[in-house]
Amino acid sequence: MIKVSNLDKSFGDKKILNDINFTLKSGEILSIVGDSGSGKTTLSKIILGLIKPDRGQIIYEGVDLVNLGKKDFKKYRKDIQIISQNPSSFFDPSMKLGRSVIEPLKNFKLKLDDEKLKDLIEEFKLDEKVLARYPHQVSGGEIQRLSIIRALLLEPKILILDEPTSMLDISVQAQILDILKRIQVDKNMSYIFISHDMEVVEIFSDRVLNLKNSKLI
Amino acid sequence: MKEYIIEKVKSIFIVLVGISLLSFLLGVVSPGDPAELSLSKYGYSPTPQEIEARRVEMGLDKPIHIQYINWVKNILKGDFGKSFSTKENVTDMIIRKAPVTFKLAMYSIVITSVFGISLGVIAGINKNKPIDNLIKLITNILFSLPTFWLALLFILIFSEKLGILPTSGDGGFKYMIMPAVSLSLITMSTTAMVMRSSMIQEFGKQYYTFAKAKGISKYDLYIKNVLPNAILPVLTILGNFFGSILGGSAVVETIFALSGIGSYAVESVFSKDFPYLQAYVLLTGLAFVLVTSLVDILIIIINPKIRLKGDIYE
Amino acid sequence: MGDIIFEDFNVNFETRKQNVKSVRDMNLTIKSHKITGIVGESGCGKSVLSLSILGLLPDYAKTSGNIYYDNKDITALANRVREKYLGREFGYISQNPSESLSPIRKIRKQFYESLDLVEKNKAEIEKKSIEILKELGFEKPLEVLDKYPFQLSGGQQQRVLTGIAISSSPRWIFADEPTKGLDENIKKDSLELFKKLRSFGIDSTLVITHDIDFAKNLCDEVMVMYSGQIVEMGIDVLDNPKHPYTKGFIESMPSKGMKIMEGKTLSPTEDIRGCRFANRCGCKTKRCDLESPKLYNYENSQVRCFLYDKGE
Amino acid sequence: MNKILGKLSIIVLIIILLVSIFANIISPYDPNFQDKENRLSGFTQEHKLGTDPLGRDMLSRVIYGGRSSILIGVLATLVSMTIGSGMGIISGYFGGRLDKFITSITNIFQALPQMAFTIAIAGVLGPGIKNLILALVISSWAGFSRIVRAEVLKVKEEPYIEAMVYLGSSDLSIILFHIIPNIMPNIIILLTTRIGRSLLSIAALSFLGLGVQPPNPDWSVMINDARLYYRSYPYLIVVPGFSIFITILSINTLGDYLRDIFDIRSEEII
Repeated sequence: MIKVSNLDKSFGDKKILNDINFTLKSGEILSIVGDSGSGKTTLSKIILGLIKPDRGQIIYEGVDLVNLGKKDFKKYRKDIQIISQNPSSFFDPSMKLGRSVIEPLKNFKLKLDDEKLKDLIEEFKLDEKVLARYPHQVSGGEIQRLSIIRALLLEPKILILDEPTSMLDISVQAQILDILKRIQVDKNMSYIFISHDMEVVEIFSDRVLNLKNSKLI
Repeated sequence: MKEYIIEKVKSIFIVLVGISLLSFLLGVVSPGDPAELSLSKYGYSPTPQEIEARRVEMGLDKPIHIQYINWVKNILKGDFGKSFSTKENVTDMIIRKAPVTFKLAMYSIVITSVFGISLGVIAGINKNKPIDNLIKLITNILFSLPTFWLALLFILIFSEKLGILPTSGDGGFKYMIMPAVSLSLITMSTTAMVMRSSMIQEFGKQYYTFAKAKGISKYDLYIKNVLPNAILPVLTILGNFFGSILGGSAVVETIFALSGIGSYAVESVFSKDFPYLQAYVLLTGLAFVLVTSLVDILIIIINPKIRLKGDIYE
Repeated sequence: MGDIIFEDFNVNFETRKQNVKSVRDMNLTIKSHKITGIVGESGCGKSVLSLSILGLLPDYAKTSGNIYYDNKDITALANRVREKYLGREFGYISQNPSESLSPIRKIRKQFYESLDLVEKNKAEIEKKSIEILKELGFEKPLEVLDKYPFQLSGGQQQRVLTGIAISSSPRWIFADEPTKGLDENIKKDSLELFKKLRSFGIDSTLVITHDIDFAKNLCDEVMVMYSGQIVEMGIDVLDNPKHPYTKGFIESMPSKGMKIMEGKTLSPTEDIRGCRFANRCGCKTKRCDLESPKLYNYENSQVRCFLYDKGE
Repeated sequence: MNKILGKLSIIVLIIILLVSIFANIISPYDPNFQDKENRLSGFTQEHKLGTDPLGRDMLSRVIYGGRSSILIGVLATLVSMTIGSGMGIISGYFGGRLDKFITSITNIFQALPQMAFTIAIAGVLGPGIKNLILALVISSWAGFSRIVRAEVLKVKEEPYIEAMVYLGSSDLSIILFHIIPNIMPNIIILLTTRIGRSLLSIAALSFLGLGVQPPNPDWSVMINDARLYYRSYPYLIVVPGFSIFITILSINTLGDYLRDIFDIRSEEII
């Protein structure tokens, strides 16, 4: 699916990522583990094209995403989405959740399929009422479900899961990971699962890469 | 730290160049011919030849950027030119008048900080209690009073009715009470409001709960733990208020007939004494920049996070 | 003596729009000379419960009922009197160590301030604080005292907080979510730290946590809290859970296979007649919707579930 | 408490506005009509609030007295806000060199004490409503820019703005749909407070003879006109001064009320 090679990134004197190489295969869940400060979030931002690496390549569908300009990148943007650890801060507090969830569709000139949204809401065991609420009015589990729905509406091929449950309660964590797993099987998606919790990683993923001292081992 | 200082010095330099440009431009857009204005006296109109000669003498025949450079060069030598109306050196006038304004500003900033901070602290500690509501009411009222009106009312009450304070002129401490108080009430009440809300903001933080749970005295809790944190935003604002006070002094000096740089600035507008007006704008700006920069330094000294960046316990 | 006894205790947070009932009809004894853990997920009311013992709830919290300590109803005391319990009787270790110290004061001042309650001699204070810090594993205590909080790591900050809390020798220590946000390896240190408290002469501790492993390894007695109520308490609750919620909660841990417990907690604004867990419960009967269960004795636990009602 | 005061202030402001708009209908006299027989009359049946040194009816002049200042104050603040917010948003959102440039310019305009700067500009430009507005705008736009920039920076740091990038939003739509709605409460409060403050500046300038010009019936001009007489006839300054005070007090109270509604700390915006 995606091949990352020789990735380096420093901020100031601090080397955050040092020669990162890995390949994500189609339909697999690849875990990347590491302590806080090992550059996990930086890595996901680079794959998303939010920051440029100092060196290295990210090959997706035969194209090196690193060297793409803003306009060219847009074509691939929708294919790679992310679910983050603090979902409530990933929704505009002044906007109702229902609007936030469908807003990205128009950015990619996609039509809203009401049936599909309804199905997703049902599948995620959400109450339709949450769409009429604001981010601070719903629980962490609910908003994380919505952020997954928001990403899925774009039909991405790759999901980066950046500690998607580390701010959630254990019972909610189990619920969310279960949903993610089901979707991955149903749609044959590829996940990059970033986590610090080895126990979760062992249950959830097919393959594990350890990011230590800014290197993969 | 070093980078921070270099950045800071750079931005101060840009600001200084900027305000000198603005002051210079004031002279450029001012109505009337400077050469003519500088020659005319009461009952005397200069001849065209005289004006032309003066124009060359003042360098007004040169391109505008050269004029600016010359103007700045003169200022750096301490020469702001000659007053159009009194024909005196502007520098001498400023030196004579500045101490009055300086004294007024100092009194006002002291009143602003002492009363503003204390009232704010008292109100914040007693949030939503009667004393807080009273302080809120008073500050809200003071905050909306036009300075010049208040000054006139003071004169009516304390000079006319009670006869305890002198109305005008420059004498000792007594002469400064009414001007300084009327000049500082708005800034004082704003300081109190900001101090209050800054205290309350700190009460919501975890360190406050922890400090309170330690069982320490109210004094230790509020004054030693909360106040130093809560006062940081207030310091910045006090720096800004120095500017408000410096500018507002023009009004107060006019009413109380204090011969400071502000009251003459108002006069200079009417007498078209633009060299003075330019000097006034530039120098008050300079003083303001100086004070706000000092406040920035003070905040760095108080806040160890910037000062000790990188010094971590292993 | 020294037990903390709740009697019909409630905490409400009333805002313009709603009334959040955080702690509901609490009747509970937290015994002294023990490490007690209150375990629960976010929003269950566990932190509010500990803050209400300390009297540190925010202004807009309304409480009813009583809390007895040493046979005195501490909720009836004047604020001035109640505040005297802080530091001297009740020590508190707050969550988020990185935000729990004043950011612009040196550790020294924040440490001494607390010791000052029990010791007036300056030299003695310094000696004692160095002793405590050494005991807590700092090799250079003097250097630590001269640091600002942001110059320490999360684990170090937590040790400093603990040192401050125990320095005035309170009878009780209350710790709020001590492992929240800490890296795995620091969590282990944290466990050691709390086990050590006894060696400082503090044997009554209440730990509020969502971390089941931490509670299991540390506590003599565990209380599980759900939606404002204690649903189960006893000495082997986490090894041998009885309440359907406790079971589901434990089974959703990754190490236990992450089994899913469906549904979500009832909103704290919602009042119902029956059991507050009934909407998610697999063992639900008719009775669960009609009647609110009490805590029933079963083996060596007390369980708030009709399954364990032997009709006593 | 704040709620009652807030609503009261709205009512007072509406009354002040209505009185100013319909001044020609309400006022008993032409504000510039000089009743030469009745100078400094004190409160009488014909002149409820007395007359001024030229025999003009005080009540009529007070009724007219808010017109020019309020109009100038509101206009000047709106213009400053538009310029300042625009600059602030561009500078805060795009960052980089543009930000450095705009910030430098704002710093320069903020480095001059506002009143001193306004006096100088008003003095150099000469009297007139347009010039007065211009002077106020030049000396106050930078304040808006600085605060709006800071607010934009705060919002921009929020993860949901970054999220909009990989969710495909353009800069323009991020600014329009996510930045502006989130800083709007602050801008509204800022606008309210600043209208109050520019009314104070206008009043001071008019009093100094640099703002609204006589014989225009204006509260501050009335106070200035009375400077030789007010010691013997305090009512000459009390009534117009009180009108300024009530207007500004209502605006500030409204600002407080809005702050409460939007739940915003006061030191963020002054």
